[in-house]
Amino acid sequence: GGTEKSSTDSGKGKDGDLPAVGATIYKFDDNFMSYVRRAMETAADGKVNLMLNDSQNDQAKQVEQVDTLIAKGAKSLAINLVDPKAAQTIIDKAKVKDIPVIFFNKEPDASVLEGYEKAYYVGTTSSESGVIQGELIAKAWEANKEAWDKNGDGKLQYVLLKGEPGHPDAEARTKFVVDTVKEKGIQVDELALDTGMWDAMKATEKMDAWLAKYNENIEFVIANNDGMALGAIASLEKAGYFSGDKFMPVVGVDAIPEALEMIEKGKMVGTVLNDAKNQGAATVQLGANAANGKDVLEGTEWKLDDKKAVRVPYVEITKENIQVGKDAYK
Amino acid sequence: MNTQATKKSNVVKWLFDNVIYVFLILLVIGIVIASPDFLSMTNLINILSQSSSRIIIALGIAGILILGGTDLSAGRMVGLAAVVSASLLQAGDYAYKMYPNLPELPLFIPILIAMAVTGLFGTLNGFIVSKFHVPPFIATLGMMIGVYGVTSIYFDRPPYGAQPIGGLSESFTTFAQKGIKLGQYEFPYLILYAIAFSIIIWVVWNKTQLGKNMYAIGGNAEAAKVSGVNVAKNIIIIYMIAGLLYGFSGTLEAGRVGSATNNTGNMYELDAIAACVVGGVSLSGGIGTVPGVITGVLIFQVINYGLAFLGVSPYIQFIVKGAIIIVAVAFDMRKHAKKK
Amino acid sequence: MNTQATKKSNVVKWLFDNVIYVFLILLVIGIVIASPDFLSMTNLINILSQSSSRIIIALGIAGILILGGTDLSAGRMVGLAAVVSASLLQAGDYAYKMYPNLPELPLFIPILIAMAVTGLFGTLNGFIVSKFHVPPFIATLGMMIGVYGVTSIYFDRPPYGAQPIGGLSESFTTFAQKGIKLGQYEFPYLILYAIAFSIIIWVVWNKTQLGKNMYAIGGNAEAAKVSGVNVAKNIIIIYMIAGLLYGFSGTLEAGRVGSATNNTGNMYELDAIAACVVGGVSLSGGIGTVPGVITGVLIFQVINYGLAFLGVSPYIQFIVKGAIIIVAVAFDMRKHAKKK
Amino acid sequence: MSEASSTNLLEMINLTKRFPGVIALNNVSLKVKAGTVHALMGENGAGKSTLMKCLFGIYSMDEGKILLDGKEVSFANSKQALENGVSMVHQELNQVRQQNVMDNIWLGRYPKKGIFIDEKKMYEDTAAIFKSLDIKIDPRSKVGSLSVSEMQMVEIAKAVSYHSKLIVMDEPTSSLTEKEVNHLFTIIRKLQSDNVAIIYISHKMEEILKISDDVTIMRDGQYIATKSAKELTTDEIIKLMVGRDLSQRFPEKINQPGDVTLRIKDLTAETEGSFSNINFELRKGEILGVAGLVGSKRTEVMEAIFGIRGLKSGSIELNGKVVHNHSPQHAIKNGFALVTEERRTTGIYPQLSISFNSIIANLPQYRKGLFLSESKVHDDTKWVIDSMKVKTPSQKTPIGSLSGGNQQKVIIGRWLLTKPEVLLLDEPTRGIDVGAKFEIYQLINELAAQGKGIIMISSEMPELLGVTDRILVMSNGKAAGIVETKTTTQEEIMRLAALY
Ligand SMILES: Nc1ncnc2c1ncn2[C@@H]1O[C@H](COP(=O)(O)OP(=O)(O)OP(=O)(O)O)[C@@H](O)[C@H]1O
Ligand SMILES: Nc1ncnc2c1ncn2[C@@H]1O[C@H](COP(=O)(O)OP(=O)(O)OP(=O)(O)O)[C@@H](O)[C@H]1O
Ligand SMILES: [Mg+2]
Ligand SMILES: [Mg+2]
Repeated sequence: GGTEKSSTDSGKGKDGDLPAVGATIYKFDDNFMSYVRRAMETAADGKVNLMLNDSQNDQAKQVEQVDTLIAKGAKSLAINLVDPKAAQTIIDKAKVKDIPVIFFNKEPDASVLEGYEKAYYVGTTSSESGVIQGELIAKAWEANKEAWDKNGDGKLQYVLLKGEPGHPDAEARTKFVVDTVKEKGIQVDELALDTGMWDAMKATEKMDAWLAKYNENIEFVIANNDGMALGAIASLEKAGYFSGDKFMPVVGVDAIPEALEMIEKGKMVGTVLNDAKNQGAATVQLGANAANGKDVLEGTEWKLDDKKAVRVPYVEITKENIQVGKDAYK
Repeated sequence: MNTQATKKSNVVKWLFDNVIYVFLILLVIGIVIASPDFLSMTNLINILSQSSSRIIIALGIAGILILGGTDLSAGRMVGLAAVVSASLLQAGDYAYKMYPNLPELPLFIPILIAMAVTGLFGTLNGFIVSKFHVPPFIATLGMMIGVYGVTSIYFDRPPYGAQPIGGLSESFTTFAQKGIKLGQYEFPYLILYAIAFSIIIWVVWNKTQLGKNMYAIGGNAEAAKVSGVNVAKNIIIIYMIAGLLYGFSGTLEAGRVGSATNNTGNMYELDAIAACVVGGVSLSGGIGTVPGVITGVLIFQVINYGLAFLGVSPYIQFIVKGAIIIVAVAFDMRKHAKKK
Repeated sequence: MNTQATKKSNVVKWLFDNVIYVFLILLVIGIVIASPDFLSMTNLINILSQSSSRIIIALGIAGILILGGTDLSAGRMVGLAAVVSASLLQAGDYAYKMYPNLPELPLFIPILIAMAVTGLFGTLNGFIVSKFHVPPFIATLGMMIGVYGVTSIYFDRPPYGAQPIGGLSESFTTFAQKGIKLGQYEFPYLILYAIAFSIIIWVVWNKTQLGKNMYAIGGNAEAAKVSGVNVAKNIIIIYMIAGLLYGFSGTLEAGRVGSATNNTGNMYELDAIAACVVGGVSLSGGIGTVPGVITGVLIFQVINYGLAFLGVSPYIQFIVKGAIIIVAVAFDMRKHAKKK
Repeated sequence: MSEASSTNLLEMINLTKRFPGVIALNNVSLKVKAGTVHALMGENGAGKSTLMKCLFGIYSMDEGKILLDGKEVSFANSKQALENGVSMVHQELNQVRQQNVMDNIWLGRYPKKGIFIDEKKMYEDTAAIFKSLDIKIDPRSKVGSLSVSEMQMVEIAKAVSYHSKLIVMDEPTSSLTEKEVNHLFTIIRKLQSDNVAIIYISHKMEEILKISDDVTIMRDGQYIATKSAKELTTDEIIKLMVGRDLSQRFPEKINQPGDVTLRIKDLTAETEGSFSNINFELRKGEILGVAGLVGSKRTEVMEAIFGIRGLKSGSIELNGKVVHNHSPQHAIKNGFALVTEERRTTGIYPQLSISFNSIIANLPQYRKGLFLSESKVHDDTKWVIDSMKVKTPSQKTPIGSLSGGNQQKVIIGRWLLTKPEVLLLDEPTRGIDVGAKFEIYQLINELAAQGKGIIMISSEMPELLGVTDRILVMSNGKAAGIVETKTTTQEEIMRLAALY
């Protein structure tokens, strides 16, 4: 609960006396970030005055929001970068006023964190979701090779639905998922790679075209997120898959509820869960400590690694451990 | 000799008058040359069904363009309708329902609700444009931003927050994903909806007073006023109809992919407006036909689908698509070319 | 009695003629009432510096609007310039340079290169519009899509692929992020650039033949043509100038943010066009002033900044912003209102 | 024709120009001597404007050649024409309404100081030109705020300011009153004395004989004849233009005014500075003329009656009942019709078909349930084309490609279709050729004979005197008097028009 309250606060009222933590979310309605946000709000309740901003996937906007937050007297900043390379600019602004910065979810270059004593990171490694997705694919492929290697050439022929080109997650996931599968000793053929811009509808339409073109040759569908995976499934269903013995393995990232449902129904092989609750909680805990001038880890169970980062790991979700995914929405 | 010349010039004239249809055919031929297996029933059905909900949106926008207006809020309205209808049409046994206690509703109720909502916003657009004389670009830009806010608030709510609204009931997905089996092919219902709406809109534009008034207002609003056309009323109705069309299209979009988010429909308006213009609708109003609009959408969809089918690299796709749009319209403009 | 009435009606007339300035003041007053600490030098400087690069873009687009055109490609051009300038201005010791062997260049070279590139695309816009008679909406929509493709190809290259371009040289970030110390405040250079460009553009619009021709073409292109104005040439030059302005603004964006991606500048054109219209530029051409454009941008920025400052929930912000845009223009329209 | 061609400033030889579906000019020739006023006459659509546009570089000709000062020229654009000593007053007012008068005058050739525009010179030069031409318009006022006639005077001044050797004037007087026409003639005489040649296009016969030296007549895109004005009479010109005898300019009056149908009481406009306290009556079957100088608010009175403008006070009674025309819709429903004076801005839908343009004010009558009756639409369009003698290839032709006169006929036809009780005509014959004018007069007459009340604003005195039963004279927003047409004189009307 408490969605409306803390985000609409203007630095007065009940929370007015609490230390102010200025936060930006790269995109409010990102399905994962909306959970992180909520975890942040829950963690902030009664402890800090959390000032949340929606950067609308625009780094310039975020930079401006940081100006505003500083002008409003934020004692620490919790920043979910749009563009990881812009961390230096944020730090430059914070440094002038000696304000600590907790980056979360999108990791800045280590050297940048290095350059400001009061900068930290909470989150995963950007590449990790790709790696986990790759491991998931490799495992599933090895287990079902008989059925899934339709042309029997021992190679995995895949199509890949990429997120928005240039988006750090899209780039990292695309690269690392394929690299990982190859590392596991599986030979692959890329039939097609195209951008679905994170969008289910675009994914459906690309999949329509690919099915028309490659038909039986496609052996695996890899999507940078669950939304596009679901879009691909809609197209596959239309083409007669998932009824009778016609099957196509599809994987995504995010573990959104609909994807969990698909996994349970056997229409999706797996997805990758990012731990929103802990990411949000950790971010606020560090931010609150920083705002109060304490050591960032004081009174928490978190540890910093050598890159001044608190790591919250990704989890692979398949039918076997579906409950882990479901619990995330409890 | 002379009659031959005339015949030839008649053919040339016909080609110029119908340049977009010619262009569409050339486009298809080009793709087929690049990849002969493009010529298949499956591809045809895919392109038609992918065009269907876009045609419905484009017909809505086209009416507004013919009025001399524009509508930047179309995409966001599609998103609103998608989210609203999806939220009301989740399967009874789906675990993550937005309204856990809502029974499964008969299909038409959520569709009507979604259409009513966007119809209302459309009416509001028309009202702002005609009564407060706000230029349509601004009125609908404001609406685009505002509607997105409304959709987001509706969408990003407890219990599940900003999650794609999925688990749609089977009746809904059937409605939007299935079709009539004809031999080995399934002819999607989507196409039928698009045909039905095209016919209705064709009749409205060509056979009713509202249609004539629409062309009159777009052709010369001052003259329309003097001719006794209730300009404001007709503008509002056309915007309302557009809203209704977006609403229906939005439910189709949700049903077609099986889920909806607040970003569904984002930027559809640009594609739709561009398709209208490619299809011969004049941005300054007064000119446009239903077959033209349909052709415009098809051209766009053939480009989108064809480039993906050919496996053109995504970045190059953008460049080629941009170029084709410009070239298509440049060709079309030659028919108006007049030095004269 | 009579003179009093005249005086009063003069005041009313003045208010109507300057309604956008009044609106800006009312807006600020409204925010100050909601939160008195809004009234601070820091906030003023923040708003002005945030408006700066937008003003430069808006001035470019405004010229095109006054011509009777439009430019949807502006945002993507800003992105292209940002990517190009950033790639040429990475710090010598940065580990992930796009051109590992490139020495640190003097600031002006990359800026000029970026401006040359966007200036070229701007010229191309003008060329397509004036020579092929493609409606500006379509020409620049195609360009918007195409330029995005070009930017992406440039951006997504070895050695590091589609990584945001960061690690900008200090001279660059100083140029865009620092300012002149005046007492306890730092007055950003950004504001100075905006002022400089505003003055230049004001002079061009008001004191040169190009400016007069621009207004004439927008007001009545036919009249300009029969009066011997080289319409095509003037259109091309105005689009080119716009391209140059986007280019400069794009480098500012890269410098200001400290990095650039192919998504930088996305959709800036809509905000810029809306700001122009709010500032009294007519979408049908022929009307617009530099102070009006600046005020339009400031209104937008005060809304953006003010709502964030007040801590209005982001989704609500969309609704409020949409409403304010519409209301601002609706008020402005009242001055033209004439049930004769 | 008889003079040696060496004295000709301009020779256009065997010009042909085709538009899709139309041959606008078919082998047309025109020779103009320096220092003369050469009238170009012809019915609507005869090709006069097209011929001039070919000369001026707006259209390119398909065949033929043009000699200027004995040298062959072919202007690629207007700029070249202007630079070579040819300027033009266009039939359609081509002005940038958002800019001021001097910006318009110097458009395309601004005086400069370095790279900047020399505003001061611009102002002074404009003022000087206006002074020499005796035009009283502030060079700094916005063109959009001028009256139509002032705009036309600015256009004329602009054409003169090029110091060209040849000035084309395509219906320069279409919006001018007698006084201003005389003013223009003074200007023309002065130009003539500077050896400037003028090509003068007009549908006003009186003007032609008064001002021109030679007259060239065209018909249906063909050259017919060139004669010295001295040898010609109005009737002869008309005969050459229409290709047959037109024995009279005005049809026999056949109408019989009956009871009062429209009673205007104390009408005062909502906007200040407009008309006030207008009173008059219109009888069934009567043609009431409205005379007045430009700016006397005749148009605004009509617009107010038709519900386009707001009223502060006063009432409109139709057949004894007070009607409230809040909008044109109400007015149409109440049996009013208005043919507006500015055809382009408030009359035609240029891109739309003749059929559309014919029926648009009459839609409710075509409704059959939800739909419109195609056949009735077709029949009514046919009626408009036939009865108004509209020259068009088909019902589907966009009205914008017709000549101005034919457009006007369609508009009048449009309003007749609504079967009005009271027909308001604001300059209904502006820019219309004699043949068509006669037909329109006849129509007006017939309508009156059927018992309709007709109000007709006109700035052409002969027309008012030839067609109407009574004439309301307006002066400066007030009704200066109503005179009986049979007994009045031009002088009396002019006196009343200048009363306030
Ligand atoms: N741009 C055009 N496209 C097609 N047809 C045209 C065009 N301009 C003129 N015409 C046609 O050419 C013919 C001559 O027209 P033009 O305007 O020269 O007549 P006009 O003698 O000036 O008549 P008016 O006295 O009514 O002005 C007409 O039939 C007209 O329909
Ligand atoms: N100050 C003005 N600003 C804008 N438009 C004007 C102004 N004065 C007049 N007009 C327009 O010019 C036209 C003629 O105006 P008005 O009624 O005063 O003249 P008129 O006596 O009818 O002259 P005419 O019969 O020649 O048209 C009208 O359509 C009116 O709207
Ligand atoms: Mg003419
Ligand atoms: Mg008038």
